[in-house]
Amino acid sequence: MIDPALLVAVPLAGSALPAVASRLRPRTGWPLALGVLLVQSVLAVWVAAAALAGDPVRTQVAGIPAPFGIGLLVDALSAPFVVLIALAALAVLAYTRRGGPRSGAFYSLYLLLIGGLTGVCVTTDVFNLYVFLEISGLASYGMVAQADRGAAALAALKYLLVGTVGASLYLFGVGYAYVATGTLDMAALRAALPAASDPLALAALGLMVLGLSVKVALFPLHTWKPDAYEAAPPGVAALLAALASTVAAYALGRLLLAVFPGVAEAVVDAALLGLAAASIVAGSLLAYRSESVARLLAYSSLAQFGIVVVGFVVATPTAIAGSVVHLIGHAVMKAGSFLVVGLLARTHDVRTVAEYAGLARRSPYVSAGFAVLALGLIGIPPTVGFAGKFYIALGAIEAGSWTAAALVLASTLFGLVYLGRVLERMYVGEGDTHAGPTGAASPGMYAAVAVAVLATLALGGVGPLVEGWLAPVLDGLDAGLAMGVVP
Amino acid sequence: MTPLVAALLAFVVAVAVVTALARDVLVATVAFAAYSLGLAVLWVVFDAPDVALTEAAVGAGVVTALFVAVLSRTTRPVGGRSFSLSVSPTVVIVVGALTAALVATVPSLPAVGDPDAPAFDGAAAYYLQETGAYGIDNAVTAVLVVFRGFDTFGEIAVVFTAVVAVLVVRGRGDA
Amino acid sequence: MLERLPYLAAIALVGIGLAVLVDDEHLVKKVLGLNVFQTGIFLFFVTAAAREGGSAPNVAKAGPYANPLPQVLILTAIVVGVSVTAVALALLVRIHAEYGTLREDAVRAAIEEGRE
Amino acid sequence: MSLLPVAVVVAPAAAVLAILYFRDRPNVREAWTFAAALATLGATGWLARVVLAGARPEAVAGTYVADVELSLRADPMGAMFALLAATLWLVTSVYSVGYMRGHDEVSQGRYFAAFAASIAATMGVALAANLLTLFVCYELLTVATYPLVVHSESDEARAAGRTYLLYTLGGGVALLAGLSLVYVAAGTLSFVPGGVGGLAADPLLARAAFGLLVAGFGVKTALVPLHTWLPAAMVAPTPVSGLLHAVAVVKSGAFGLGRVVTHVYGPETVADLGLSLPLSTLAAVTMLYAGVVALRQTRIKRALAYSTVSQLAYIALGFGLAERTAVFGALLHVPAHAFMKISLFFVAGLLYVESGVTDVDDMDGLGRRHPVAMAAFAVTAAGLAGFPLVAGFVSKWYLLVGSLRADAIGFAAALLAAGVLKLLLFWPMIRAAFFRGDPLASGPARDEAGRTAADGGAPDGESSASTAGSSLSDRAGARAWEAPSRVWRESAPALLVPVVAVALGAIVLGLVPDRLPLFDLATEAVAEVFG
Repeated sequence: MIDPALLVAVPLAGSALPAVASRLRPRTGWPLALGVLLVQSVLAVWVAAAALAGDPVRTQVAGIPAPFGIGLLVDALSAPFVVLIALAALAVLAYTRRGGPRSGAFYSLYLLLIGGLTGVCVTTDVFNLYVFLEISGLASYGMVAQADRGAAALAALKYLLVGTVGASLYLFGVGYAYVATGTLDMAALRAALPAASDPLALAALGLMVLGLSVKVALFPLHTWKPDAYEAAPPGVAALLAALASTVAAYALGRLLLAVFPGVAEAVVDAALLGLAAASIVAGSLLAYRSESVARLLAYSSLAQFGIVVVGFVVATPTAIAGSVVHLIGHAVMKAGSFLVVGLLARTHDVRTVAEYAGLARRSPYVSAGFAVLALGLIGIPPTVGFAGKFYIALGAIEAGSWTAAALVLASTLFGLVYLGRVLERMYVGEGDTHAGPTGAASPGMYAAVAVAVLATLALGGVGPLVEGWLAPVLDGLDAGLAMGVVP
Repeated sequence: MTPLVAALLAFVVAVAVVTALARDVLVATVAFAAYSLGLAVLWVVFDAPDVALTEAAVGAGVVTALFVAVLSRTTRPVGGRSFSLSVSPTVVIVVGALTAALVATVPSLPAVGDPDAPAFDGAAAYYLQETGAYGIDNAVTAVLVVFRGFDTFGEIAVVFTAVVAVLVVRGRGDA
Repeated sequence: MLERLPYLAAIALVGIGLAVLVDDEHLVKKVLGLNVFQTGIFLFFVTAAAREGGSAPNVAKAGPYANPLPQVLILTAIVVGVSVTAVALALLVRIHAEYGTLREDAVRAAIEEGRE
Repeated sequence: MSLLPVAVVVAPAAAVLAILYFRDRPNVREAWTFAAALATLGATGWLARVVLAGARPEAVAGTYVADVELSLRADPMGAMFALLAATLWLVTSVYSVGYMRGHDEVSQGRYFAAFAASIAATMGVALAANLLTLFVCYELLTVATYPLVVHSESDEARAAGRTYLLYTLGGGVALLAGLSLVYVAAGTLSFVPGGVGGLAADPLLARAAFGLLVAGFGVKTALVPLHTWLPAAMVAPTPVSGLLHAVAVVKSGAFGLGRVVTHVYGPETVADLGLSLPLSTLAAVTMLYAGVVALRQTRIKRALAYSTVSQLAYIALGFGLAERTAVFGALLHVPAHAFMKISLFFVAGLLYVESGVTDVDDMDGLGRRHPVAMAAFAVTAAGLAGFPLVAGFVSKWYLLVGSLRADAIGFAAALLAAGVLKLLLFWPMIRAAFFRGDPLASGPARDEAGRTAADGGAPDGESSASTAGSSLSDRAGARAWEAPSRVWRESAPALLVPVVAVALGAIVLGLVPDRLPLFDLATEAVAEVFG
């Protein structure tokens, strides 16, 4: 069996290649990154398949026994994300070959981001998670700044300041958890925390959740997001939209489920539900008021991650499966949408909702793809966007959380209001319907969009599969064990 | 709680306040350097010589040098009062709320230096006990390279990421 | 409360740093604030590592020792913090080169102007 | 596993792609529409035969969400609805070609593609084997019909489209909430004749779920106060109003309501939980309210729209009474109202295309200009009012008997009163058409082909720009298929033939209802549900 450490080591070590090689020979960055990512994808699929088919794949780095050493784990909860990271990276890479940026250093950052995000997904050590959070954070700050526009540097700096505050708050929470228990291992924390004096556990939970909420960009901790996504090169925006907040939300979910269940449940649930509700409502409102399509999509993420958080708060097996499905689905749909935005900016020089008017006639296929992605984001069946929401709503009803269920269901209408605006403009808006294209796009760019559109449709029925995978892991959870970790 | 610690803490907080209020960023940077040195001394007092060394070299040294280098390439505000005392009420409320919540947890924290604190059990005890087996005397080094070597691998990656990111930001990544 | 003074100081530093980071219009000051904020958290960790009558965790000497684990974590965190600061400062240099100012309001105004 | 139900859904769905691909070649494009319509009708007819023979063909696409499968299953009730939709699609396709070309509409490729997609979704609604599959198709129906509503791309159409989406997707949300509650309460979403059972265990939850489901389906059924989208949506081209807003969309809502009563809760549970009275009352109120409001409309299409709201309430009332005869009447009223209302809409569209008439006030003397069409109008209007020998009489008779059998005298009185309101609505139109005015002196000015000059008399936002924009010489030169309208003074055959066909259908339904498969399927359906 493959050591999950390879999943982290391959992209991190491989990241040296593009930066170094492109100094020796120009334009070697992309193929080298492709090679590393192909290896990574094979490893990811292999490990994930093994983890989903049988027992979770785990390892203790350097053979130091748990809970003293750092453990890595690929189980049913992390496996989908490991695969998502690898495959999304490949798809967006296809896009960036022409869509740019193309410097060797950029591809080094690209691989570092992938390595960092994978690390966040597989580690079972809360401090180790911080380190990977910072690797992926630094890489994304650099990638946002890669755009030529001056606004990109300011957006990147804002992203850096807010992102670092988030990561540091998380670190502060780790400090509290450690002081309260003397351990950093998730399973050991789970075992020790109920015994810990309450305010410390609550502070640890509160700070870690707050920190990760900044990374997820829940309202009102979202301010970095629209600027960063709007200023970043389209490929970067797509990659970050697919992965950055998704992985942070995964980490949030893992902590809530595997480390902190039982810690001041009522207060925490109410607070998180409030945060989620604020995100859903405010995100939708901000999206509705955005003129730039990229910003609109960035704000829409607030609402979508609010829904995911609802699933983790409800925390029935159905709701958790829903959150996982919605995270994966949202990653695919949002990344695809950003790729379309980049594509259209390139081929038709359009960026705002007003400029999108009449695009369906000028660019019918890309518009149709965008329509599918948008309908998915709204939550129309049979797309994956519907499946995730439905599972979360169903879980909320099972658990009797009527507010949560109403929120998730109502979010469909919010989505309709802000995304319907764009679709209406594209399809029946009065616009310049005859202007020709202003630039060309590569087959790779179209292919990446097509992959996202097809995945949006194909993943619609993935729910039962995810539910089945998660069942054994969640059974352990009910039995009071830390997720996937043998006591 | 020795008077030395109390004095150091008072110094550190005071310098941090100066850093916060100074309108001239060069003054703020110098105050920050003093702040880092104060922390380094504090680390020594808290029996963390390795952290102290790093803080002195990296925190007070490298970071201050970086700030000065940046300031020398950019402008800094001149004129007006030396200290700015106006803070927006929102900031006061938000930061105040966070601080108050954190202060509320302080009584629950184990007393400083309490040998019965949970932190001294578990992993720490294991590390101290096993360090000898690896032929390393300094437990900090042992944890760094052996027990939590994966963190250190990540740390190297962080530094590399920062180097590449700086290259990209400075526009020198295009090769 | 008094025997927990270092914790209070750590929280004070976190608060001061965060306030500067959020409130100050000067971007350099924001980065300084970020550093103060982070070091406040470091102080929390190192305080937690201290032990009454302890010494530095060198097993060649007699115990009891300070807790080595938080110290290691902070060693890592300091390096991370410096890395972040370096990237932030590089961004500052680029922003200054582009807009000739490091005041956030002025930069925003310049960006708005460029858009119109 | 049978491919037959799949074929019924896939045939129109496949046409969507072909139509889009050939969007710029009208004849090839329309050939695909007709081929698909014929194929769908053939498959549906076969399916109806198979179902009448006692089989229940089933197709499962796999588990979709939770433990619910995405599956199709043809039972009598579904087959009846599918057969109705398939029949009327074929007729409407002929009419659409005449209307869209005659009116020189824009984006015809999109129009026909969306039309086919709507039919595919409707077939899915009809043949869905469980509430979730029905929901999926119901939502897709909303998406597919949106382009038809906003077809003219005018501001008014866009506003109507927004209203339409908000109402119908809002209804979808209620529906989803309701079906989630049902799933949690009953552990299944499958349709079982006579109800799934076990729902009465938690009466409060069951009532809440029923309320949500009624609200969800009630939007498309246009139950007051969820009806306002329907008159607004009359901005769509007339064939759309005809097929979709008198048949596919609104009937999907009514059909869903029927499914909930007969196949999810079951008539007994509905009665036990005390849900019958509120639903029936809501239906009766809708029936009378819309009947009154219809009288005050000046536009023909809007009057017809309110009449639709009222007529749909008949169906809702029948299901709401949850009594054997009433449910049978409601089922029969689905095709009856469909045939009658679609012919009325077709005539309205014909009057607009041929004579530029959109307002009730302009109908004077039209009976002389369009004798055949107006005769069809008069006959089917009479049917809607409940006159014997036309489709509406039979279904209303059963509804009346059913409400009496359910000891609901009040609802029986409401049914009769609603019939009187219909009479008040249509009689002035018929009188104006046949007994008043001079066709050449009244109404908007016409060119020699009987078309309006640009006069701003466009019906509910239907773009008059296309009429006004193209000059006469353009038309004469480029549109050879317009010629027949001069040879045959009445109207273009592509418009008139469908009118006559559906009107005859309405009459056949009224004369010999029991000779038609629709009747047998309804009988079977009731037998299945009530045992």
